[in-house]
Amino acid sequence: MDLGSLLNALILGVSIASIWLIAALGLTIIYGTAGVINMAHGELIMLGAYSSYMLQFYLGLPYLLCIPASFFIVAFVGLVLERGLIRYLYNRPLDTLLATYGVSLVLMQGVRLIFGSDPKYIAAPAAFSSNISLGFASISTFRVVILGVTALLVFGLWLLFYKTRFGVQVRAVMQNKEMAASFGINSGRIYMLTFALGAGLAGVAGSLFGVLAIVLPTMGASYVVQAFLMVVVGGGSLAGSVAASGATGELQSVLAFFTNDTFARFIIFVLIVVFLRFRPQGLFAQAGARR
Amino acid sequence: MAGLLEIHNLSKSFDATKVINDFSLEVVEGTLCCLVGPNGAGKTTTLDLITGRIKPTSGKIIFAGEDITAKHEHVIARAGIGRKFQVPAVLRDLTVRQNLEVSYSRQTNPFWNLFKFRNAGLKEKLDEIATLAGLKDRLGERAGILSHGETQWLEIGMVLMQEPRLLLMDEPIAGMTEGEIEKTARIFKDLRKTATLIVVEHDMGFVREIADVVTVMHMGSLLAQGTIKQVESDPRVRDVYLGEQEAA
Amino acid sequence: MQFTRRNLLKTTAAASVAIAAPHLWLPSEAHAATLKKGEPIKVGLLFSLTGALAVPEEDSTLVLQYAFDEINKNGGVNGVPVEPVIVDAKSDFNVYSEKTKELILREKVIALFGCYTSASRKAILPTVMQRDHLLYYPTCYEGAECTQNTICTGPLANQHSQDLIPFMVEKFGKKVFFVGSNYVWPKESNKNAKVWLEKAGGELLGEEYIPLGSSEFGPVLGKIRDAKPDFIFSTVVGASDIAFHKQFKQEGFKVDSMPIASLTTGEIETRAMGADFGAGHFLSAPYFQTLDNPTNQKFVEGFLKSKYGKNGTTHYNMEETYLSAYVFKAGLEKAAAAVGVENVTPRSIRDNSGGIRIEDAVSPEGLIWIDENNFNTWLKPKIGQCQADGTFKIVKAADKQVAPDPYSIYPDAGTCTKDGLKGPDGKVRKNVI
Amino acid sequence: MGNIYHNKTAQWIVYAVFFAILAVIPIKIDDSFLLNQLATYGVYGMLALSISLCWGFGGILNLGQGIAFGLGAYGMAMTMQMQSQDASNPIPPFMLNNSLDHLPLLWQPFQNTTAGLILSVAVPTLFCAVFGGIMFRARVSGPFFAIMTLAMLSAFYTIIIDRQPYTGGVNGLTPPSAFQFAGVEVDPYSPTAYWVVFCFLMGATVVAKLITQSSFGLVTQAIRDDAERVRFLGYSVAGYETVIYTVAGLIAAIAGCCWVMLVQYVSPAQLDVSFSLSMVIWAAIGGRHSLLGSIFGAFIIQGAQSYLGDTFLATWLLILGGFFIIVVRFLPNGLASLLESGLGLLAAKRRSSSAAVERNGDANPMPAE
Repeated sequence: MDLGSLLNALILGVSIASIWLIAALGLTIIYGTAGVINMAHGELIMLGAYSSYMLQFYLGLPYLLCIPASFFIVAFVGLVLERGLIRYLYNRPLDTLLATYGVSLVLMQGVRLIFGSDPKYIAAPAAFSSNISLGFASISTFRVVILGVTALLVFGLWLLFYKTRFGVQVRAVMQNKEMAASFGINSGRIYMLTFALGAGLAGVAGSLFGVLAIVLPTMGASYVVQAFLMVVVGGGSLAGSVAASGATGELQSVLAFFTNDTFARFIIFVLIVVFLRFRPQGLFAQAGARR
Repeated sequence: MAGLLEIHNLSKSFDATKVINDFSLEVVEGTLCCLVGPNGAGKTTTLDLITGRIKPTSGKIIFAGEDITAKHEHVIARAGIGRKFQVPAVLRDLTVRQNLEVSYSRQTNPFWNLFKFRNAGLKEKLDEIATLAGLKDRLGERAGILSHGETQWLEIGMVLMQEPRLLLMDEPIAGMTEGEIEKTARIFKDLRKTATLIVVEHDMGFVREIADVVTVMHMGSLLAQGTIKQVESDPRVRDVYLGEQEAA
Repeated sequence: MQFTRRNLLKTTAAASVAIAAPHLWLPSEAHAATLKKGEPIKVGLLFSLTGALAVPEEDSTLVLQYAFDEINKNGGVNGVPVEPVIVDAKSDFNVYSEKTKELILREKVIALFGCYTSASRKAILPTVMQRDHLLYYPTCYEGAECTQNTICTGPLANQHSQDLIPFMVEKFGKKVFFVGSNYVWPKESNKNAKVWLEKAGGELLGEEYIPLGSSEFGPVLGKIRDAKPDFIFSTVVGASDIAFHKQFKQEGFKVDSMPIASLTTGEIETRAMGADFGAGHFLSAPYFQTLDNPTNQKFVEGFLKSKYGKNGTTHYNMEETYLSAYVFKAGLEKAAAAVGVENVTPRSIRDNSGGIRIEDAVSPEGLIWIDENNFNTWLKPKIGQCQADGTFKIVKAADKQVAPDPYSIYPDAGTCTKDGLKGPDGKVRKNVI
Repeated sequence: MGNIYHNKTAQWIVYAVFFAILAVIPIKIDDSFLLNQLATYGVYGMLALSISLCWGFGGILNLGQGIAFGLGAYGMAMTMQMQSQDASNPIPPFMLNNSLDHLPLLWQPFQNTTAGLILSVAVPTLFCAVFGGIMFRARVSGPFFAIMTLAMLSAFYTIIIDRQPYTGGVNGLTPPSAFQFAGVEVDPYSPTAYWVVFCFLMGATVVAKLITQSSFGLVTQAIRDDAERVRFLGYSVAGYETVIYTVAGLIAAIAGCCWVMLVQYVSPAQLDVSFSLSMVIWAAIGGRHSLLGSIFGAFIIQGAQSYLGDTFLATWLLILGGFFIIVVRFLPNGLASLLESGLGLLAAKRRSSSAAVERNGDANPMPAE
């Protein structure tokens, strides 16, 4: 084992972290703000991939435009979902888990009915199919793109939540819904918008994963549990999810370097359980209203 | 006479803020001690510390000769301390009867309770307390639908079902009618024969009527202690209360 | 309360009386599916039409329906049409098990066609064996199994890499890296590959397994980059395989200097990953859509034009599945001739299937036959290289059929015979799975 | 007074009728497939029951019930696998393929059927007691505990796949012959197998019902309502939570053993997240506050899956998903709450029509049942 390889593993860890993070971002927003356990998050990611595919295949949109377009399409789906179902369940967090599991089945089968069960293909610019070599280390361009998009989104969310009026309102609703209402903040609207935003973020993740891996009706299922673990370990806050994904991504990469991928996962799951045992509120807990 | 409850030099800080500062108190068995003080004086925090809900930064709490500092809530409760919360906390999804039944916690071991279907002495006690709390006709109702006053009574009933040696009552008469307040005062006086009480209350009229000893807290420390007359004539107490009124 | 207890007691009493009744202790009747005059021959199609496994298995159902339509159009089996009973196993192994029972016990089918993964096969085999039924397993698998109730028309691990490894070593170099999905088939296939690698004088630089369904190949590709092999031998399956090929290119690996030799990356996969990710890599399979012979042309054209051909391609797994229908037809006809139509049972079909040949005129991949001992298939593995359009160019074909040997790497375990696994001590054990 | 739904005597009568019907089936019906299928549903019923006990009554949402079920199932499969090995052939075939030449220590106790059965039940139960004990003492609760069970489940799932030489990996274990007990082979299609499952289901249900009616059950329902408050009544919340979680685990472990007896097969799929989720869904659909309702939930969902799944092939998951959404949205307490409110309406009508015939009996209202 030489230092260069370990360094490579560390760099790769950052990339893996960004993948875990971008899958978890939308969920962080939704769970952090409204406490909704959205089991359909994976299917929203899947919808993002399919909308990119659709836009590219039927409208010939270039891939780079498909990414933001997927955001809006899936955000709209999220909006409909929130208005039609989720808003009736805000005071029953565990029930949101079950209802959204139902939603995930519907979305998965719906997409299968429309597009069939064979995998689809999203074409990315040829420039993305290469790697960047820095002499000692090497990383694929597309991973850098994902990293860049993730960083951009995190920064944007930070601006949105900490530097805008909307962000103040969101945090007010998170801390105390009744109090916020007395200041004229419409919590229903805030929830609706954050849910749509979270869904849109899943859409972005989907259009990226579609290129990195595969576009299938079932593709979402593999992301939802790990995204959830990130959110809970992080404590439902943006910073928490960043930190949790960072730590997990590095661990995954380094452990896989020393052992193998499967065992690395096992260790991560166990570490998550141990961690939550000592810090059930997560890394950076939201200062939400707790009894 | 030794104190049933002795608090020695209790302090509690949240981050940098000292909420309770070197607070000591002794409550004699069979007395009713009223804990008064302006908002934020640390009254409820003191109750939290006594009942183990939060752990003190330093200091000691002795109950019936036993050190209960930083013990778990249920251990302290089992030792004989019952508590009524400021915001009435009843089990809203259970019926009034079930609320009272579950409070009759003579047997707390989960394994024993697995094999326990009838509770000796429960029925008499339940009848007595339900009558006392005026909830005799409401036993079958879900506690969540009770009015605020009824909920207060239910929680008082729950504390009584526990048969504690020391009762901590956090603002027991909030939301009660004149008649009910009188009734409460009567009950508390009765209780003093068998138990010891600490009552946190703002209503000075009520305090005047029931208190054996009044303890005044300010900024997390003991400000004054004595009979109601002594306390009311204490200039420091007046300052604190007047100061608060001016600020408000 | 008292009343209730009495009720309970009564129920329990009823239960114990029922248990005590002697006839209930008998094992239920042995299964005896037979053919009835004037009724179509029922066969069960046990594949996943929904869920993660639907990608390959839906095609299997379609191609079998096509095959049976073709058989029925040409007079059926022994003059009787075949009626496929189609169920959906929902990619859920519990459902595989339940549906198997339903097909055998309720539908009383004469044979089952099903499964794509070893895990689902293992899930249903106890039931199939216990009912002494017959499963056509129409795809490649690892071997190391000797049951009296399966017929397999795909390549075994020993057939799969026999040509591929020496070919790659000769063409690209001695150093190889093994990558596989983390389950039994890749591990067993790699053991076989190691045998051929040793014979070819190659060198194994590393062996990595990634979780099934995972799409994160960063760490594995990092290790490959460090190891610098001449080629990669891949047994990654399903969605992971597509992610693997994509990330291989995205990470800057060049297909010319380090191609992937795969046992799984066929026409479906190359189309799903986009041909530019697949082009240049190699696949070992008994069948490719581009095979140039009249039977295959007829099969490809006929299938794609039929109502089952909506997916627009044929690939090795579909062809192996297609063949299983004809193996069944021949076996049933032979059994009927041997024991009489009325007495045909799943077991008698199986016992009469040894040595069945599917000739060039029927088999798109060319002549195959069923081994008389282990009931796997003699076939010619071929090596194809993926082209820019996603089809494969055959670069090498075995000159003669290769024998299937389920225990090739476990000679100590014994040899698989018609009646069971014959151990070194001469004892024959039935149903070794 | 009140709704007959909450009447304890009436509840026991319904339970008795339910099990009486189940008991009649094998006597009246001679269909080995149906018996086997119903027995499998019985296993699912036990799982739904365990979730109802743990979640509906204890307030502990457990998304990892597959751990207890799976460990029990693996134990049973190991026992059955070892039953089919003999002196000439001492180790399971899959181990040979994984280059093991002797029986691993982990497997050795399973050579003895009794020891194997005891371990199959004891190991998962012990796991629940230890895991639950540690977590509940740390006051992990609500969604956090749910997520941790999910993580733990994924950990088990992964390690079983990774340790292929000991576990058979993804392929799992497939004992080639039926379970033998005291010299009798339990044919999975026989009424015997049905009776075994029936007895365990009935036993588990009666025990669970008694638990919910005991003082213990009252305390757990209070904990579900407001754990914090219950502490101040002198109850060790962690103790109660651990016990009910462990009892639920025990039921699931027994279910796992029964399941392997019926299907002769176990694989990591039994520890898959989606399987554990479906257990929760059975209970949620049937009504998690009702033990019998949860069992019904399992029967209904699985029955529909078996009998309608192929009819509505392409749209089945749409229907199923839509059904979940509707039930959760409009019937948060499941189908059982339909019955509850229906009977409640009836009671109200009767009360208003025939004035007040006050009964003082032991009709004890139990909103939780």
